Amino acid sequence: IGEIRRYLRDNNPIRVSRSLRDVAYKALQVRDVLVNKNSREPSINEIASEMNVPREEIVFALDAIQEPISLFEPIYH
Amino acid sequence: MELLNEMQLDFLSKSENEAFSRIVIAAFASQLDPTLDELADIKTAVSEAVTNSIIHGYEDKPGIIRIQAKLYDGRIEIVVQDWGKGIEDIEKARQPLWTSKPEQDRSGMGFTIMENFMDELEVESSPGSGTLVRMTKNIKDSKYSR
Amino acid sequence: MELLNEMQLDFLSKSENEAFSRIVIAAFASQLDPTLDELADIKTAVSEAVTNSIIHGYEDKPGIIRIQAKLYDGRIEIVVQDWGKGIEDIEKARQPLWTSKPEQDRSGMGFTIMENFMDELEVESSPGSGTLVRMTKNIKDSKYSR
Ligand SMILES: Nc1ncnc2c1ncn2[C@@H]1O[C@H](COP(=O)(O)OP(=O)(O)O)[C@@H](O)[C@H]1O
Ligand SMILES: Nc1ncnc2c1ncn2[C@@H]1O[C@H](COP(=O)(O)OP(=O)(O)O)[C@@H](O)[C@H]1O
Ligand SMILES: [Mg+2]
Ligand SMILES: [Mg+2]
Repeated sequence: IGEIRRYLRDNNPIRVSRSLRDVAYKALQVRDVLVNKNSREPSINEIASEMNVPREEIVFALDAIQEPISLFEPIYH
Repeated sequence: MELLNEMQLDFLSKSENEAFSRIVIAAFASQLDPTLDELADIKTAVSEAVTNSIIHGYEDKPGIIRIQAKLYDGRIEIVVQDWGKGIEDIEKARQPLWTSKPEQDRSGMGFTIMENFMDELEVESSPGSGTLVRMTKNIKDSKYSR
Repeated sequence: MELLNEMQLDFLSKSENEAFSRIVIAAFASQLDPTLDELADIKTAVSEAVTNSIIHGYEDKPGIIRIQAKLYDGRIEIVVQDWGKGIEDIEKARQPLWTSKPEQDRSGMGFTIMENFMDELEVESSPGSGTLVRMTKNIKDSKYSR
């Protein structure tokens, strides 16, 4: 049974959610690199061109790892 | 001010469409080349408005929610509209911590969040005919592109 | 078959909206939990239809493009519509390699791609009133969620 499970898993085509998370974490890494390099927040186009991924894809991906926002954060924003 | 681009999205008042509408507005706003922080602000504000339409406007019953967005140089204008219940007293509704559904653990901070995350907020509403929320955000160093 | 969700998006026939419309349809289709390959097929097919509306329907002049999408259990139905020039001979237009703009380096493969990447394709069009493309794709092991 273990073998069958592994077989099924290995043949399980990649679901969107996993690939989105990969892109999103990469984007956040690239953002950190660019912040350190330029000492300012990069724009979405700067991140996109660094990653060679359309900016809309990055936007889509980032939503997949969006953390629940604290409802009281904005007061101190 | 020159209108650079515009779009309109209609979708059903289902909770799974909250994430969908957030992605749509972020993808559209990204044409102004914002930072990730600016994008997150826009998504959060739109999320709050859409959640309000689902929970308060239609009270979890089926209905249509419309998002319109317009891009200008350095500025995005977003309208979120429903044809649901409407708001009796808009001024009271906009106050921090005020909610009509305390029993549902609502925080009453939705309008306050929209106001703080965006640069302008207008609310038009009347009981029985629905609610329209218009929000504007300035995008620093914006470059409309592609 | 039970309708699980639906949406409608109107946008301008600008080339920068092609990437936008691709993400909108991807975000909506992802509610059916497709594989990456299935999602890529859908995005490519919608891209071809939207490009056709921009280039052939409106010939790069301003116009409105509408995308409607409906989710069913294991199936997505997508309509891409314009109110542009329309198509004289639909059968000829659908043939592989046929293009009315060979001078513009069009490949004539748009409809062939839509047909191959999706499970069903219908084209309604008449000169002067516009074009409507209806596409359906089955999603294996689909789980409507979120
Ligand atoms: N779209 C809407 N339709 C009807 N009532 C609304 C709508 N949006 C907001 N309201 C009213 O305004 C109040 C305050 O909204 P908000 O600040 O988002 O707080 P909360 O959603 O936590 O109650 C709500 O409790 C509700 O009574
Ligand atoms: N939305 C549309 N409006 C008008 N004509 C269209 C439209 N879509 C397709 N056509 C016609 O059908 C032809 C074939 O389309 P397609 O297979 O996508 O090839 P291509 O776009 O490379 O020409 C086009 O050359 C055009 O004449
Ligand atoms: Mg609220
Ligand atoms: Mg084509």
